[in-house]
Amino acid sequence: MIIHHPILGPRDAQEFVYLGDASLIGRPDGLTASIEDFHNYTYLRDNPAGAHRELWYHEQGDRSWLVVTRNTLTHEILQVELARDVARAEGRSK
Amino acid sequence: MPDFILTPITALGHATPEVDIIGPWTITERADVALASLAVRRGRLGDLQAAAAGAGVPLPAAGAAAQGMPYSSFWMTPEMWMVEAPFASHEDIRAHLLPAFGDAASITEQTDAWVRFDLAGADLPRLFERLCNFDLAKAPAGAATRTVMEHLGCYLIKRTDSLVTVYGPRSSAQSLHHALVVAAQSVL
Amino acid sequence: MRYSGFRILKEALTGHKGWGHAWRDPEPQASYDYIIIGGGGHGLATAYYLAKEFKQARIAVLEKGYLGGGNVGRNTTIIRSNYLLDGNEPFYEFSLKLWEGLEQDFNYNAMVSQRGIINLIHTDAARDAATRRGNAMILNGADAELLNRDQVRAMYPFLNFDNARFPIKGALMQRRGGTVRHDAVAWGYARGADGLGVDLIQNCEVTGMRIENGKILGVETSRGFIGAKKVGVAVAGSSSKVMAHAGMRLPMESHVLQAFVSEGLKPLIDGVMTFGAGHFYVSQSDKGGLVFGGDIDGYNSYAQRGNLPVVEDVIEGGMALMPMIGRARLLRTWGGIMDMSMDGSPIIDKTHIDGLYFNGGWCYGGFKATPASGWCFAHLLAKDEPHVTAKAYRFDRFLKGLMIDEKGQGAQPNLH
Amino acid sequence: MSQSNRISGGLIDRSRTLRFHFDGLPYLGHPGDTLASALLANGVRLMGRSFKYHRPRGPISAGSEEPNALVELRSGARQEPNTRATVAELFDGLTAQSQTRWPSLKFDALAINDRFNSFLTAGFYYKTFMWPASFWEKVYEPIIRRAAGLGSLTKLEDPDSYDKGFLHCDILIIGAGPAGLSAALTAGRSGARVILADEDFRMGGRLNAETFELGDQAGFVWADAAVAELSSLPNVRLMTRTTVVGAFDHGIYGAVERVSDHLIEPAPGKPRQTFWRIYSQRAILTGGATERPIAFENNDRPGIMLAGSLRAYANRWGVAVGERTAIFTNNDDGLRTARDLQAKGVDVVAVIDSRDGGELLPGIRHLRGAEVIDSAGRLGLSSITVRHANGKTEVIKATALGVSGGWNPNVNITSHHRSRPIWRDDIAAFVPGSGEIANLSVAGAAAGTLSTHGALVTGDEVARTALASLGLTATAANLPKAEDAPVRITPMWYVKGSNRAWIDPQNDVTVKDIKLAHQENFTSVEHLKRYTTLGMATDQGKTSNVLGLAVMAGLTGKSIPDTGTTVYRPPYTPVALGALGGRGRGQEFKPFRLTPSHKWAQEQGAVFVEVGYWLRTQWLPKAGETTWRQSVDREVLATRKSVGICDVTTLGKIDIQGTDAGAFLDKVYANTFSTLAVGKCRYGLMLREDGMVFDDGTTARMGQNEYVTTTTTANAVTVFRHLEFCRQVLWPDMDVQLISTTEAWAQFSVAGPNARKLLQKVVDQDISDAAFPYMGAGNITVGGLRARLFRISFSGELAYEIAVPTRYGDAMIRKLMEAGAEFDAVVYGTEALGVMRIEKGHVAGNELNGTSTALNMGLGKMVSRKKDSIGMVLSQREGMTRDDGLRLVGVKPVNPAAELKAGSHFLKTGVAAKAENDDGWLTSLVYSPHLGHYIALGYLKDGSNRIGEKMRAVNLLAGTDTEIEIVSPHFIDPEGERLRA
Repeated sequence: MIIHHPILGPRDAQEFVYLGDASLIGRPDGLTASIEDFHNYTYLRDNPAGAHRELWYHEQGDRSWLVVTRNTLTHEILQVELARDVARAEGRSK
Repeated sequence: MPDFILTPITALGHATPEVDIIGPWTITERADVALASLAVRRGRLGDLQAAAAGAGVPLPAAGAAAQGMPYSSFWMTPEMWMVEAPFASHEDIRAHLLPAFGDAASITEQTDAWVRFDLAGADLPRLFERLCNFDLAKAPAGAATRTVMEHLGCYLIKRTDSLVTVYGPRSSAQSLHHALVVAAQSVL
Repeated sequence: MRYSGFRILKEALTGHKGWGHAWRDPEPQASYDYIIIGGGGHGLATAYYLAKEFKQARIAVLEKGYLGGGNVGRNTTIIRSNYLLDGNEPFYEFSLKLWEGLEQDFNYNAMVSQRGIINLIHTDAARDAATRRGNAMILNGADAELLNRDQVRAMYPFLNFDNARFPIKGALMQRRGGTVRHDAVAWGYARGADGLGVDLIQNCEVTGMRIENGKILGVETSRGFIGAKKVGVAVAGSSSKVMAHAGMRLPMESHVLQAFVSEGLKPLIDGVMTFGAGHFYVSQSDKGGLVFGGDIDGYNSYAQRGNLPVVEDVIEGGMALMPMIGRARLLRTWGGIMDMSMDGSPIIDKTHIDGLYFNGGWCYGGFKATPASGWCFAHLLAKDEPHVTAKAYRFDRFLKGLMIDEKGQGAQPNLH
Repeated sequence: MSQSNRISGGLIDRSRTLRFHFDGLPYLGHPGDTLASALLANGVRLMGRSFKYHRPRGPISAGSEEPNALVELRSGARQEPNTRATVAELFDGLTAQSQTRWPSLKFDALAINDRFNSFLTAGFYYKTFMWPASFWEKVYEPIIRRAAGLGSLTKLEDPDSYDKGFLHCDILIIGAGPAGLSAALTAGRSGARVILADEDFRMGGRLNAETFELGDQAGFVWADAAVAELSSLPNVRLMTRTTVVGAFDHGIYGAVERVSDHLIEPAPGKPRQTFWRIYSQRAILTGGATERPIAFENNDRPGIMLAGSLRAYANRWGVAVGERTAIFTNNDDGLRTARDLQAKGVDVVAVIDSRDGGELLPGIRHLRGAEVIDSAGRLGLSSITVRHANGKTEVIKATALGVSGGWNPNVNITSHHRSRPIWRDDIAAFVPGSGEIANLSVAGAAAGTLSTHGALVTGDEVARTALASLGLTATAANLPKAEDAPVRITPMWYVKGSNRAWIDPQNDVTVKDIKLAHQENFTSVEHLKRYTTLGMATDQGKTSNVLGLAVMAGLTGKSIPDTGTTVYRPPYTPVALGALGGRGRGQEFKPFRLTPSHKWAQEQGAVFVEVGYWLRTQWLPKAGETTWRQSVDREVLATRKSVGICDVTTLGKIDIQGTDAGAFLDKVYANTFSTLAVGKCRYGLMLREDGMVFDDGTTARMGQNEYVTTTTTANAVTVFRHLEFCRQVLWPDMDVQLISTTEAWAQFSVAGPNARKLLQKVVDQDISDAAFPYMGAGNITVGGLRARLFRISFSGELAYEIAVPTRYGDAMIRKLMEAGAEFDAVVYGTEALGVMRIEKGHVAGNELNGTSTALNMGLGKMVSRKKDSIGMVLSQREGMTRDDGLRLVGVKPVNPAAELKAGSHFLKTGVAAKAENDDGWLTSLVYSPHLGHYIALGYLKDGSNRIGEKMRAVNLLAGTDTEIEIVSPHFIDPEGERLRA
C-alpha cells in the first residue's frame, strides 16, 4: 500500500507501524474516568467494513503519527492527516 | 587529573575509515562529521529561526538537506533537523550550538549514533534500486529522506547526481556496509 | 448413505450411479428452534453437535455464500493443543481429542493426520518459556516433549543448523499435533448435520436481527425473515458486521491473514514446524505442496487478500530456516479474514440479548478449534451454560481484567 | 541425434548448436529454442506423466500455461523441480530429468493407477481409508504421500543468490505483444517513464509465432523494430525474462526477473533472479490470451496439443511436432493453424471442424460438422477416431493433433483484487471485470480484442488515456496495417462419450469427475474446484478452468457466468521462493548490532549471544575454564569481591527535553519524575494502558528541562514509538522533544566494592560518596573527554554506569581493564549479569512477560493514584488486584545440591500434577556461586503470604519433581547497604 504522507507525499506503507482505530486518540482522563470508560476506550472497536479512521506511525520515516482514512474492503485510502492536528482538533492539549 | 586520552575507532572498527571501489562506484566511510539533532521548543520556531540564521545553521524544508560551512543540515521530522559540522572543529557540537539557541531548542549530540557512507559515481540510481524504495532518479539534488536498507532505518541524502550520503545506525555499520558492497557487485 | 471402501468398490463396478447428494439444498422454513448464522467450520460443527450430541431439532444453518467458504476453506490446516494458559489449553486439548475420533464419528475421511508439530527454540529465554508451556500442556492432559538441538537435527537435517543468524537450540514438540484436510472438515460436518435433519441454507445472507424487549425473534435475510427461538452467530471474520445488527461493539478487529502453497513436491517435511526467530510455519500436504504462513498483514481488512511485505517477510523466514526450498516455487497465495480479539483468545458466550449467542474472536486458532468450538457452542445454546472447557471465553473478561493473553501483547489485536 | 522434426524457418540461430541432455540422452538444439521446442525438434513428444493416473504426457502448449511438460531442470543443489519445458530457455550443457515416474518415463510402475481409474474418482479418498483409525498415519497416508508430489528438491541449500529491488515508473506495461509494444511506443514517445515487462526472452508475443504481416513486414520484424526504438529511449526500461506476478494495492506490482536462468550458472556475484517491487502511477495489462482445448476421450496423449502452439512450434521454432498432423477446431483460428502448417510443408491430414458452415479450406481435407471422438497411441499419438457429420466414424493416422476450443483472455492479474471477470458470448470467453484495480487498464487480446489490428489500436488508445490522466500528451501513432480477422467460434466444450475426457491433464480431472461432483451436489464452482482439484495444478487452471465451468454449466442447465467464474490469485506464474526471500538468508537474515566493546571482546575470545539483533558478550572464558559455569561463576564472584565491568550499551536511551518533560514522564510512568532533583536518577515503571507492566528502567534528570530515560534492550524501539504516540497524539501541546541516543553513547557498568576506586582512576572529577551519592547522575569527563556517569546498580553492588561517545568505547573498555588490573577487574557477560540481578531480586525479560502487573512483581506501591498515568486505571480491575493473585517470589531448593529448571510449575506437596493444582511457575533460574546453590524467581499464587512454605517445582517434561522453599526474592543484601557504600 501507499500512504500519501501530508508532509512527505507517497510512502510505502511498509515504512509505517499500524496501531489501530483512531478512536484511541480519545483517551479518557484517568483521574475522572471509570474503569468501564477505559474498558470501552481500550477494548471495544467499531471494526467497520468500509471507511476506517486508523493510526499509523511513520517509524522508518519522519516519526509522524498519522490518521489514515482507509476503506477496509478495498484498501483505498481516502484521507491522510497528521494525528497531532486531529488530536488538537478533538480538543486534546496537555 | 588522569593524563591519558582515549583513541577513537571508526564505526567499521578501524583506526581510519574504509574506502571501497567497486566498478564505477566509490563507497567511503566518513568519520569526520559531528552531528546533533536540533528540535524546536514548543512555540519557539521564530526564535529558533533567528538563532539559526545568526549561527549559520540552515533549516531546510521537509525532505531536504542544505549545505553550509561550518554547518549543514537535513530535515528529520516536523520541527527537528540534524545538524552536520566538521568533526575536527566541532567534535562537541552541542557545546557549539547551545549558546546560539539557548532555550529555544532542544539539542542532542548524535555524532556517534550513526555511521556515514558516501557513495560516489555515475548512475547511482541503478545501485540504489537494489537497496531501497526511494526514487533516487526522480529526486532533486538536495533531497533528504529516511528509508530502509537491509532492514535498517537510514537517512539518504542526494548531494548531487553522483554523490549520495547514507547515514545508518552505527551499531549495524558492518551489516549496512556489507549490503552496499554486495549490491554494488551484483549490479556492476 | 454410509461411505466405506466396500461402497466405493460397489459403485466403481456399477458406474458410480449410486452416489447421492452430499447434502440437500432445502428452502428455508418460516421458523426454527435454532438458527446458526455462518456455514463455515464452526457453524456446521455447532449444528452437527446440537443435533447429534444434544439431541436438538428444527435447526438451520444460514450461509451467505457456499458451505465452508470462510476460513475453514482458507487456512493452513494445522491442528494442535500446545497452548500455555489455563483459559485456553483445556479447550484446545478437548478439540484435539475430538479431532482424533472425528472421521469415524461423522463418516468422512478428513485426513486427520497426527504427524507432530514442533516449535523451534532459538534462545535460552525461549526454552524457559517452552518449558513452562510444555508443563502447562501436560498438566492439562496434553502431550508435550522438549527436544534438544540434536533431536531436531535428526528429525529435519536440512534446517539451517550451521549458518543461522539465530541458531536452533531445540524445540517444543507435540506429537499429537498435525494437519487435517480443511475442506473435508466442512463437508463432513455439513453432510453429517444434513443427515441429522439440519437445514443447510446457502446463499442466504443475514441482513438484520429482529429484537424486541431485549429478546431475539429471528433474523432478516436475503431470502426473507426467518424466525428462531435461539440464534447463534459463528461468522469469524465478519463478527463485528453481524453483531452490529444487534447494536453490539466487539473487542476485536478484522485482519487479513495470508497463506501460501508451493508447487507439488516429493515428500520433504513430514510434520508441522514453526520458526521461532521469524514469522514462518510450514507443513507439507499429502498432495505434496508446502503449505505455509506467517503473520497477519497487520491492518484492519475485509479484503481477503494481502500485500507484498508480508509475502516477502514470510518467505524470507522460510529461506532462513531451510535454504533448500529456494528452488521450489510459490504457486498460490490467498487471504482469510481473522477476528483478531483484544487478547488473542476467542469468545463463546451469551449476549445481553435474550436468545442471542456469540462465537468468534478466533484469531489464528479457528481451524484447530473447530470441533470443540462447535461442541461448546452447541452446549451453550442447548443448556444455556458454558461447557467446562470454554468457561473463560466470556465477553466480560476484559472489564474484569481476566484476559487470556498467550503472547502478552495486551489490547493490540494485530500483535496476537 | 538428429533433429528429425526440425523444419525450415523460425527465430532460432542455426549457426550455433547447443548440446543438452534429457533423461540422460544427448540431444542438439539451437539458441532461441526452449527445452520443449528442442525436444520436439528431436522427435521427443513424451516429457512427463500425469499426477494421479501417471498417464504419458507431452506438452500441450508453447508457454507458461503448460500443465504437462514439467521437468527437473539442472542437477545437484541447483535441481529445479516442475520446470515448464515450454519456457525453459535452452543453453549449452542443459540437463533435465523427467519426474512423477518410476523407474522410467517410458515404463512407469504407477501407471497401474490408470487401470484402477474407476475406483480413483474425484474425492474417493474422502469416503474411505477410515478404518481402523490408526491406519491413516501408519499405512494409508505414507503410501499416498510417497506416490504424490511432482518433482523433487535435493534438500541441499540453494547455492544461488537472489536480489530484490524497487522500480518506479509512470506506466507499467505488462506483456510485450502487439498491444504492449503499441502501448509502449505511444507512452515512450511521450516522454513518460515506462517499464515494459515480458515473461518471454524475446519480445513480440504472438508476433513471433505468426506469419501474417504488419504493414509490409513480417510481424516479428515489426516487433524487433519497435523494441529497437524503445531501447533507444532513455525513459523506457525494457525487461525481458520478467514476469509480473501480482497486482497489489495502490499501483504496486511484483515482478520476477530471471537474470541467469538461461545460463548454466549465474556469473560470480550475480543473482539467479531478482524480485522487483514496481511502483507505478498507471499500469496497462497486455498479457494476451491463452488457447483452450476441447475435451474428448483420451485427449491427453503426447502429440495432442493446442493448435496455436502447434503453429508456434512451426513458425517460431521451425519444428513440426508430427509428420502427419490433424486439427480439431470449433473456430477460425484452428483453420489458421492448418494453413500455416501446410505452408510450412507439414502434412496436414485433416481438419476436423465441429462447425457446419464457414469458410472451406482449399487443398486440405476439411471435415465440417465432425468431431474427434477418441485417440490411440500408448506413449504418443498414433491415430485419432473421427465421427463425421453423417455419423460414420473413421480412424485417421496422425502423430500430432492441434486442438482449438477458442481463446481465453489472460484476465488473471485483473482479478488479483478479487474482481470477477465478465462473460462475452461473441468470443465465448471471460474478459476482465470492470476495473477494481485502480489505475490498471487492459488492452489487446487480454481485453478480448483478439485481432492484431485490434491489439495495436487498443494498446495505443489505452496508453493515450493513461498519459492524459497523468497530464502527458501523446504524439500521433503510426500504426501499421494488420490482420483484423473477426472471431468466428461456435462454442463446443467436450465431445460426449462414456470414457474419460481430460479437462485438467496434470491433476487428471476428467468430464466424468465433474459429472460426479454435480451428482453429489458439489455444484458451486468453489466446491467443484476443491472437490475435484480442477484448476489446482501448477498452471492454476489456465487451460482448464473455463472448460470445467462450461461442463458444469451444461450439467446444471445454467449459463456459464451463472455457474460461476474463477478468481485467480497471485502469482500469475509460480515464483521461486529464493527470489521472494532475497538476500535475507543465513547470517544475512537480519542485520547485526555490535556493541562498542565487541572488537575487544572478540580479541579476548568472548562467547556472544543474540539479544534481538545485538550480539552481546555472554561470558568471557579464561584459560583453563572448560565449562561455561566456571566462567560465569568466576565473573560473578570477582565482581562481588572486587569489581566487574559489563557493556550495557544495548539498553535503550531516550533523550527527553522540553519545559514539560517532567510532566510528560509523570504521564507515561506509573511513578513520579517531575519531582526528581537535577543530578539524580530514579527507577521507573512504565505500564501499558491495560495496566500490565510494559517496561522498566532508570531515568536521570540531567537538567531542569532535560532527562535521559533508559529502556530495556528488548523494548527500546516500542517504548520510543509509544512515547511519540503520547507526545503527538495524547498530549499534543506538551513541550517535549524526543530523540534516541542508544547508539551515541558507549555505556559500561562498573560494579563491585572497588568500582569507585577503579573509576576514580579514569574520571577527572571527585566521585566520592559525598560528591557523587547513590542514584546520582551527571556530566563528567574522562581524560578530558565528555562523558556521563550514573550511580545505579542492577547487581546490588556499589555500581556506576559510565558513558562515553561510542567511537571511544573501544578505548574505554581497554582503559577500564588497564585501570582495573590492580583490582583483578573482570568483564562479565549477560549470564553473570543475570545471576547477579536474580541474586538481587530484580525483574527482567522472563518476568516482564506482558501479562504481569506491578502488583504481581511486588511493585504495586509504585503505581501512583495521585496523578493520571497510562495504565493506572485499568490496573485496578478486580481480576488484577486479587489478594491471592500471582506474586514474585524467590525460590531455593530444600536440598542445596538439587537442580531446578526454569519453566517448572509450582505444586503443593502431595497433590496430583493437574492443572487445578497449578500454583504458578518458575520464571528465572541461576546457580548462585555466592550462595552455593540454585536460586530462582517465580510467580506464585498468593506468593507474598507463602514465604517459608515448602512445596515442589515440577518439570514434567524432564520428569523431575524437586522440593523447594519459597523465600524473599532478595537473596543478597536486602537492605541495600552495598550499593549505598
